[in-house]
Amino acid sequence: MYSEKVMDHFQNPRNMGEIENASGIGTVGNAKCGDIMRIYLDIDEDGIIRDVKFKTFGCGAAVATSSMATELVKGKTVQEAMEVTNKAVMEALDGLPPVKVHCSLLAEEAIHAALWDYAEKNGIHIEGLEKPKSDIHEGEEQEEEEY
Amino acid sequence: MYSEKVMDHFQNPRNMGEIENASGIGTVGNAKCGDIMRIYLDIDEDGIIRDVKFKTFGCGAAVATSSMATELVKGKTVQEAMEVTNKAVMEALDGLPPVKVHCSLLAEEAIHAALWDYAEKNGIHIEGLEKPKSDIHEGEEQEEEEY
Amino acid sequence: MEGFIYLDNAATTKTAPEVVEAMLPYFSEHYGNPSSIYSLGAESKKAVAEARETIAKSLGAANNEIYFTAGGSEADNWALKATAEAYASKGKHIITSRIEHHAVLHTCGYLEKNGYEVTYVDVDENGILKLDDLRKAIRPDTILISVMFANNELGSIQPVREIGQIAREHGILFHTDAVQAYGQLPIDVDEYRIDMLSASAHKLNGPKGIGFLYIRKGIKTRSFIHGGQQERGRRAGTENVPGIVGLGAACRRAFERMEQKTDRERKLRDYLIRRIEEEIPYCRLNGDRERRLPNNVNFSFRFVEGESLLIMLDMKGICASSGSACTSGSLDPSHVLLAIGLPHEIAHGSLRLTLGEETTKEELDITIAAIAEIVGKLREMSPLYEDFMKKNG
Amino acid sequence: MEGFIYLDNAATTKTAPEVVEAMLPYFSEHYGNPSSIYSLGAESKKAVAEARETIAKSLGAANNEIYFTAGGSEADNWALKATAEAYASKGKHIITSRIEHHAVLHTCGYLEKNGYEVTYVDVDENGILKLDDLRKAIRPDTILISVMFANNELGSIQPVREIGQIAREHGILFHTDAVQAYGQLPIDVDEYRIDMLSASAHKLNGPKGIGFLYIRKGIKTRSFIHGGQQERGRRAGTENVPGIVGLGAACRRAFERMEQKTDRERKLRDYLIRRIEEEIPYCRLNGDRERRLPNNVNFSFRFVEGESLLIMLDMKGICASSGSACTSGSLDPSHVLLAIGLPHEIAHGSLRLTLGEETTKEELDITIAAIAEIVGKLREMSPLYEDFMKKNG
Ligand SMILES: Cc1ncc(COP(=O)(O)O)c(C=O)c1O
Ligand SMILES: Cc1ncc(COP(=O)(O)O)c(C=O)c1O
Repeated sequence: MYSEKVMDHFQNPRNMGEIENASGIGTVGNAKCGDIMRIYLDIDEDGIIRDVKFKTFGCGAAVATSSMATELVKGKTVQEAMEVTNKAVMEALDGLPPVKVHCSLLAEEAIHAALWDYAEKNGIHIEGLEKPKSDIHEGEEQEEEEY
Repeated sequence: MYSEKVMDHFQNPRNMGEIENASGIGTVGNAKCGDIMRIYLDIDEDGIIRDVKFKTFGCGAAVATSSMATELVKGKTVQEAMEVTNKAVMEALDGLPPVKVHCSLLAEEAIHAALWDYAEKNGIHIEGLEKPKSDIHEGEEQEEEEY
Repeated sequence: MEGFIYLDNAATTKTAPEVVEAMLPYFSEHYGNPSSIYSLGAESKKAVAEARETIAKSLGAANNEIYFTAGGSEADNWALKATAEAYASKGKHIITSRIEHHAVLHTCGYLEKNGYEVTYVDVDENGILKLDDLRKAIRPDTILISVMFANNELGSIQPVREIGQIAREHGILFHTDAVQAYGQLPIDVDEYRIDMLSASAHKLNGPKGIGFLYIRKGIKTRSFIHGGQQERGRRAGTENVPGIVGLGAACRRAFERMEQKTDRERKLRDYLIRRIEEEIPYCRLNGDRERRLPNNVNFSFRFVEGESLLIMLDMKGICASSGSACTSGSLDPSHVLLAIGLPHEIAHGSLRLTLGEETTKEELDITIAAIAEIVGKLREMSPLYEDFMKKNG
Repeated sequence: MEGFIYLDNAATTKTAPEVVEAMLPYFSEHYGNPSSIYSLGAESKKAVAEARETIAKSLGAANNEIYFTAGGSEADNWALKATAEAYASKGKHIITSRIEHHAVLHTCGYLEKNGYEVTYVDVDENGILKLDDLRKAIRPDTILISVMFANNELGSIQPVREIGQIAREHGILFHTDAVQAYGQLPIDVDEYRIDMLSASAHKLNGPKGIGFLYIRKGIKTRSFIHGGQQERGRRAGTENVPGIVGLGAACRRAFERMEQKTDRERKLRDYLIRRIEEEIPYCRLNGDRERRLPNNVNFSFRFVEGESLLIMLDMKGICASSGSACTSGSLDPSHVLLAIGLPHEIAHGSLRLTLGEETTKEELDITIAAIAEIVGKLREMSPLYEDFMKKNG
């Protein structure tokens, strides 16, 4: 059901781990829904993401999107990182099954949450960044009524 | 679905044919229901059935019961022939499938109809013989309601 | 069973050995549940997807418009009951024909007991739906027209294009029971404006116990079998993977060779009809001579009863049928033969011979001789024939 | 697929080669329609009758109390809907459990939309029905109690004898979904006072797409699939003869070797449970330790999500499942795990391993090592584990 890219990132997740004294940490999702992502960012004075790590509790797609999202923001500026959308993550993974699209949203949201944390800690404003939602599980694609 | 006896009488019907100037002829059943039996009796002055023939339009069981019924009455007295019931015919054939029981009733009825004709022609009364019904297709075994 | 002649292909067909071959790996090797996540399940899933695609293509449909069922009867029940439920707020009137298979007729009977009204449109003496009567039957609360593609007893092919057109014009859904036609006639659901279509694998050299319902995208429907999420949540139950693979293989096979096969059968059919008409007196061809399934021959032989004829044919190793296979055991003559106006006693003497891909001319020659002999013998035995000959002979 | 370890026998089983062997002649050789009159049909009819007898005997039932269906889901749908219809005049209340298969639960949902009331009785923390709650749920208008024989996820065996007794005392019909239990546990319908019972062949090394519903004689019922006169007019559709023969063969086979097979599996099961409990921290056995199907093992591993675990096991060639095979693809954890009171995050980390007749101790040893490694790896990756260790480590 998963593309080869997804399977590769699931089997060999990039940037898995923690960063001590991270510039920003964001945790999104909830265990009730079966996935939680945490992103650690190490951002230097020039606003460049020097390092990024993730931890994820969730399905194969959740792990793979976390991994891919970290790859996509690594070395980027904060503003560039803001442009890493869930679509970009999905495309980079050669697509996701429809029921798993929410994982890519979660990855986008996790990056944003970590950036928010960084912004708050440093009292700066990041263009276009909103306070992260606590739960992004809404509006899943639904089959038509069943009975 | 049929016993070997039934198949034998169907394949090699005994006494099939007509009798010219028969002492009594009886025809029962109707084409609408898919079976008609006609019995010809040749009865001598002592009331003994010297010869009997049948013609039948109908299913395998209809042919076999006609054939067996003629066998059972042949050489009998009229009173003895009255005792050839549908049960006797069925037993002699090693049984019939439930949906085909009506054929044995038809055979009994055909004998009675031929006897009735003989009695009328000769102005005699046969103990226990009633005027034949014109249609004996009633009260077939039914499965319980279907919907 | 050696050396028998099988002429009952409308009842069921021999599963083609290649079809069985295609199914075999899915019993004991790739036996994974297609809904499971591991690779063993993925193989089953792929096989199911391929079969679905083959079938969709054969009808000009999309893959997700094909839903597997346990056969034609389930597909018919589903189509009618689910549509009735889903559209009850629009209306409760259904139109069908007098010559449908019992899977449609008895479902209609069930719906009638549950507050729906059903109009049964007549057919002409050849078993073809009367389109004018269909038009007249339409009401504002009509939600569904269900007319079979071709009849199982007479082989008569219905004016499906016209029915589809009429249904579309009135905004009424059109279901067709194509159990007999699918695999024998080319069908394009868009061209014929078919909204739902039932088919069954065992009529086209596929296995028994598997079929499908085509449901046009956008149509409101309901599940018939509730439970797991199989078939996009529409038809629950662990997928019958070998059956589905068999259906797909049978479908591919049937469509590849359709023209060649039906040409061949049409010729054999016409040969059989001609010789019976020439050689056996007091017979009548039932059904339309032209608009007829390539493999169907149906005759009534006067003064003769069908079951006797069948048993005697069987004793000569010839498998045939008298009316629908489903109704044997019942005493009434088939509703289809009565619908074309045959009197009961003639309807009782009907014989259906349905050819298959393995049928040969030699087999037909043997069959014709057998029928002639048996009909003669049974007429000798028939009081009806006696009466007729005394009057007219 | 070579060298994989199949531990998902509750989802579906490998069709035993002897079973396939038994089916084979009915595809291309004895392919006659059992309803037909000729000898070719008689052979199919006989094969169907023999399978029916085998099944009837296995349950202490009469032959004419067994009705073939396309599987467990159809049997469940039929039992519930037909009973609801037939007894609507007596009442419209049905009792079932919270841990039924979706084939029962979604059918109940459908009935609720159609004017019936359903009470869902709770289970205890081991997944065993609370009999007191069942008793309290009974009302004068209760027409049916439907409780499964054994649960498909937890393997928990329900107090069927007591339920049957309670139902009988109150003059209420008792249906049991025995899809998981049939062929694993001895079942006598009279002893357990079961009025209806569903089973499916593919759970006992038989083919997919065939099952049966037992209906006690004398119970009012209705057809679910209307049409031809098959199954004594109760279930229309040309009989799936190879499937029925396969079901019969699988049943005979399962009952012949039941004791020996289940003894063996029970031992392996307990070995697997013991080693996982000893070797993997933060795990929890779900389901009752004693009243449990001989082949079922179900664990929750904290801080770990089920799908990831399954995919990693699959990469090592191990087939397992997380909750019911039917619900994969859904995002909610299984209703069964929630019903026994597991918090969502723990329910998400559940793993079901169901053994089969070919499972070996060596396979289990490999599986245990794989689980230990994967659970370790996933915990390394888990923010939940990180938080937990920071707090408690
Ligand atoms: C308890 C239970 N009931 C019903 C079913 C449905 O059976 P089937 O998939 O054969 O329709 C299953 C298995 O999927 C089951 O485990
Ligand atoms: C026209 C028609 N419809 C429906 C059916 C039922 O199909 P099945 O027996 O596969 O359920 C048949 C055959 O029996 C048929 O000929």
